[in-house]
Amino acid sequence: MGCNAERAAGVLRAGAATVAEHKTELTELDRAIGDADHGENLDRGFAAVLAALDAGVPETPGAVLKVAATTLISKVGGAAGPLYGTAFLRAATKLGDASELDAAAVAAGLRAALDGVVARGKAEVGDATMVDALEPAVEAAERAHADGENVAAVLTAAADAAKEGADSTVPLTARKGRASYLGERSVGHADPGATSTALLLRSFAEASR
Amino acid sequence: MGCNAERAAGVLRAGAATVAEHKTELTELDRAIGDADHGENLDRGFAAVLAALDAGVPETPGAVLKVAATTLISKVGGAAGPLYGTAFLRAATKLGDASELDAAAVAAGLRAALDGVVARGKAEVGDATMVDALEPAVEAAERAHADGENVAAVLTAAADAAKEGADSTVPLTARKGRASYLGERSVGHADPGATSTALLLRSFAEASR
Amino acid sequence: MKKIINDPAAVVAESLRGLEAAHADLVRVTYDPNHVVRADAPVSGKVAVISGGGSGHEPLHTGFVGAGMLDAAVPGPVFTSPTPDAVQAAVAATTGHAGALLVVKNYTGDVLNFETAAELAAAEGLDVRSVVIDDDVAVADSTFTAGRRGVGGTVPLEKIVGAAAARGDGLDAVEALARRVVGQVRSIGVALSPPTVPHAGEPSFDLGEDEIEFGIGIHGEPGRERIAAEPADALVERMITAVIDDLPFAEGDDVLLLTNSMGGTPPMETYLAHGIAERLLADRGIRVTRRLVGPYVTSLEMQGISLTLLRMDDELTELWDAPVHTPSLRWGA
Amino acid sequence: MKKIINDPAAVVAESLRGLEAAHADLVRVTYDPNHVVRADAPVSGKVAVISGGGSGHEPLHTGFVGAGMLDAAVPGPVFTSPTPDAVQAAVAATTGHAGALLVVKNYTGDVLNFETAAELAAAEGLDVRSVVIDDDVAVADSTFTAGRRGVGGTVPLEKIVGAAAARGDGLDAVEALARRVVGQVRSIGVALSPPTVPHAGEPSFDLGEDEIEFGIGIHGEPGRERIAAEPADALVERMITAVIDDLPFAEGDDVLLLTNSMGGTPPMETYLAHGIAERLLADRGIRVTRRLVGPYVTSLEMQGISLTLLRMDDELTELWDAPVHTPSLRWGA
Ligand SMILES: Nc1ncnc2c1ncn2[C@@H]1O[C@H](COP(=O)(O)OP(=O)(O)O)[C@@H](O)[C@H]1O
Ligand SMILES: Nc1ncnc2c1ncn2[C@@H]1O[C@H](COP(=O)(O)OP(=O)(O)O)[C@@H](O)[C@H]1O
Ligand SMILES: [Mg+2]
Ligand SMILES: [Mg+2]
Ligand SMILES: [Mg+2]
Ligand SMILES: [Mg+2]
Repeated sequence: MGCNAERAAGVLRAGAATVAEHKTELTELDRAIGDADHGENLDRGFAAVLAALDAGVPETPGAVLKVAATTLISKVGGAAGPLYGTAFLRAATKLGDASELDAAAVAAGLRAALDGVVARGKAEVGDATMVDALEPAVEAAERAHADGENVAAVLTAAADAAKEGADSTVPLTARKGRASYLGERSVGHADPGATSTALLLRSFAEASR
Repeated sequence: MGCNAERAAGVLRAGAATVAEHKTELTELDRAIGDADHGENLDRGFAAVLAALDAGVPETPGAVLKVAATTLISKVGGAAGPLYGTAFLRAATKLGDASELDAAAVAAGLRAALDGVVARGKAEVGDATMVDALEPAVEAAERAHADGENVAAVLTAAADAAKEGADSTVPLTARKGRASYLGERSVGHADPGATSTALLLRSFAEASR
Repeated sequence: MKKIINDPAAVVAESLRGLEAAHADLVRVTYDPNHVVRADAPVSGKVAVISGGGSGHEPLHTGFVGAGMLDAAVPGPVFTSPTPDAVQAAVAATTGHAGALLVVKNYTGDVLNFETAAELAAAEGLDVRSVVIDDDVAVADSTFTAGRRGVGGTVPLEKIVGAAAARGDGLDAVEALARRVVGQVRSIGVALSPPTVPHAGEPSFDLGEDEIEFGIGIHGEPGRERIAAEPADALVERMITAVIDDLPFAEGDDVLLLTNSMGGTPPMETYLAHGIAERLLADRGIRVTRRLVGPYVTSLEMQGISLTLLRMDDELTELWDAPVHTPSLRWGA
Repeated sequence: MKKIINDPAAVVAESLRGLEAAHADLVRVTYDPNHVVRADAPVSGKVAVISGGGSGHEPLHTGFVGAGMLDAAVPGPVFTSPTPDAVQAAVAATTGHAGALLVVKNYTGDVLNFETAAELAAAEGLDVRSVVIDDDVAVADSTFTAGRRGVGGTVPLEKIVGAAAARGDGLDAVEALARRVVGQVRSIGVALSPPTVPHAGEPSFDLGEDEIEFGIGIHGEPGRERIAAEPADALVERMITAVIDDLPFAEGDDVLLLTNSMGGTPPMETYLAHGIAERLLADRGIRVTRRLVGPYVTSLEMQGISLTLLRMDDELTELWDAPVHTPSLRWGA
């Protein structure tokens, strides 16, 4: 079963709902090792994405992601805005103007998103950033696709790996973003961006079933 | 038994010791209905009086009180500084250059002090100020003197009445000084200046025994 | 209590050392008794404008010493009036045959100590007058209180009177102008948190997480009432109404609006409150022609703001606009 | 949390309304996306100097818009970088063929968002450069962190670069000057109490009654270490040593000293700290030739101070002294 523009919009709406629901939790994580705004920032952005999609869903999944990208870039701010914006923008570009996405496209889109985040933020796995969730997610998605899984299963594999990746940031010393100012004091806390990445992928997976 | 300059200085030293001992308590009273500095103000002043007396005790009790007066005026500040300063100054003037004080002089000195405070501060009994302690103290001193009591007994009578007068400020609404800004909220608190007046008179009485 | 201080007893003098180091071009500081005079004092032939009061309200008054404003400021201990000898020293350092005006905030301690100093100066043949400012509408002016307190209105008073003295007005004129300003300036303050006096070490009052002290004084003295915390729109409306109704200010009036931080309230909130006050005044047809926003009369680290309105006319506007060059107020120079 | 605000989500825009009302002669405010430009923008033929960042640090940057300093400021949400579209709007309102310099504090969010805006502006044929300031010595600059943060040094940087642009320097020269200033300015901050972000509603960190956060960032990010509360003499010595040792500053240097209140620390303590810093610098043979004392880079109501040293020379001194007329910094005008 493929994924058309309406489904893509539905997936983003689910992402927005998840962000709204976990807003306080994300901000709390950011309070511990950052500046207590990650949930607020993302929610401001995804609420705007919702509004943009309510105003009209574009023709293709790629175009839907592009709307999300430009909206996030202009509304989220902070570190996460340009990073998530770049992720969606690169994925949108990768998807081109296909009217339906298959599992291969989803895996390739995720890979493009990861490449964009790394190009901008220069973080590696182990720096305790969203990359720690996104990179294993991409790898899991690619494996699932190689195993012949469908879109929902690919996204579920990504979400599972992202969750594990986010959890793996807890014992790490942050080396990028605000949390890096804490040095060893960042140990013992999950990275907010990695956590939001895992939550978003989980909601995408569920909405794509 | 009269009171010479040395004894007068001893009486003031006892006052300084009392103020130092009750500094925190007086500041606490002032915190409740004023600006939390009465103990601090008085202690700064009386410490300076001590230093002045240590540098040399003048010849007469009146001159001793005059040193106290000018020191208090220049060191205490706030409302209490000019008021206590005036009180000691008027008492000093009243005592003139007598080398010994008797009970009559003490009673007259106290009356002059009260008149000075009232002239400056325009407070009446019932306004919840130091006048509520000083005025009954003066009256009690005059009665004791009329009854033929000696200096120590006159001062003891004054101290007893001052203590009662200070306590009587508790249920009053302050009408002068900072505490008056509180309106009815000043009810239920002893006036700091009345309390310090009572404490000083008690220490004078004890030191004059 | 956490403060950036050494010994609580030395806090005023040590803070003056910093003022002196930072503004040696503008002020000269003398210690014990503490007083701050303009670097070029005495200015010959000019009426000296002198103010003072307890410390802890900076920049009032020490930050306003300089050309076009105060000739001297006399900082007392924290929240405690300076003593007459300190005022006298400031008079001596600044006052010649043109005389001096003492600007005194209406607190029993300040009034008594400055009064004593004025008497002493008169005894030395100097023409020294006092004007008492009592602009705080929180306190009903009745025989049942020590009278209204002097608060935020002190800033425009000192600026305007300072400008008049700078342009060469004589003592009679300067004194009359001061009384005129006092007659048409009104203020109100609120506190969200208490100040802590260094030597006391404890907050001056307790305020619940949902309470605001409405009508606070600048020493943390309580005001009209304790109200429940409310949005800025409602709070500023309550404040501005109290001020307007008091004088009263009326439609068609031109006013100077001072939105003052009490110390702990940061610029973001102070400007936010200012914006609301401007809107409310416009709604009432009162024209804000001059304004000042920031921490000008503080109460240590107390969080809160005050609003001051001064009815303006051409003369006051000209004097307000005149050049001023002090550590904390500067324009035209 | 007690603040003088209405809706936490509206706090930045509502505060800007107050700024606009108070300083209509100096600045023009546009909302959504929020940006503040000087009233006479665009100034033809002049390099535009633009800065911005999260709100809550006022007067930085909005209070520094005006003649001789910034052409535009772009205030993001509280403690959150503005988005590229807002920066772009400020560029569009101020920038002509002379180009623009973006002054960016080194935070991942600011760098990424301003970088994106600069790319967009370049795509429209404008010559827009960025300089990143990272003066905070609290954070070791290594591959293990996002690098030093931009803090108090931003104020002299913006003043000096603004003066260079005002006297007609071209973009190459302005950019080179900016990099030179960045190379010789260093800062350190301490916090005695945390700030509370309005929409978060809770203090950004917990600090015991006897603890000081040494090396605090301006968003309440932690610094080098948590130390026991200590007297001002010891604390300021610890701070000044950290700053001096870093560049390092040396005997014989001329410096500008900025003693900055983080918002909740009142003038009394800020001046007190300033006095100590001046004394310690004199002891080390470092000559303070220019100074600024007060709340210039705040962190909401956080109590604390920061110290900034900039090594001065004749050119920087001349540019520092050049006239400036903004809401929060004004001289020679
Ligand atoms: N250089 C980077 N590369 C990848 N992710 C980053 C980088 N810097 C920060 N992040 C992510 O951004 C998150 C913080 O986002 P947010 O709180 O919205 O922004 P800010 O830190 O500007 O307030 C971090 O938890 C981290 O996952
Ligand atoms: N007008 C007055 N007449 C008599 N006593 C007064 C008057 N005003 C204030 N006082 C006394 O002064 C005391 C306060 O002294 P203090 O705290 O040292 O000064 P301040 O109020 O200036 O801080 C009050 O408790 C009261 O007894
Ligand atoms: Mg954050
Ligand atoms: Mg008192
Ligand atoms: Mg007092
Ligand atoms: Mg942020």
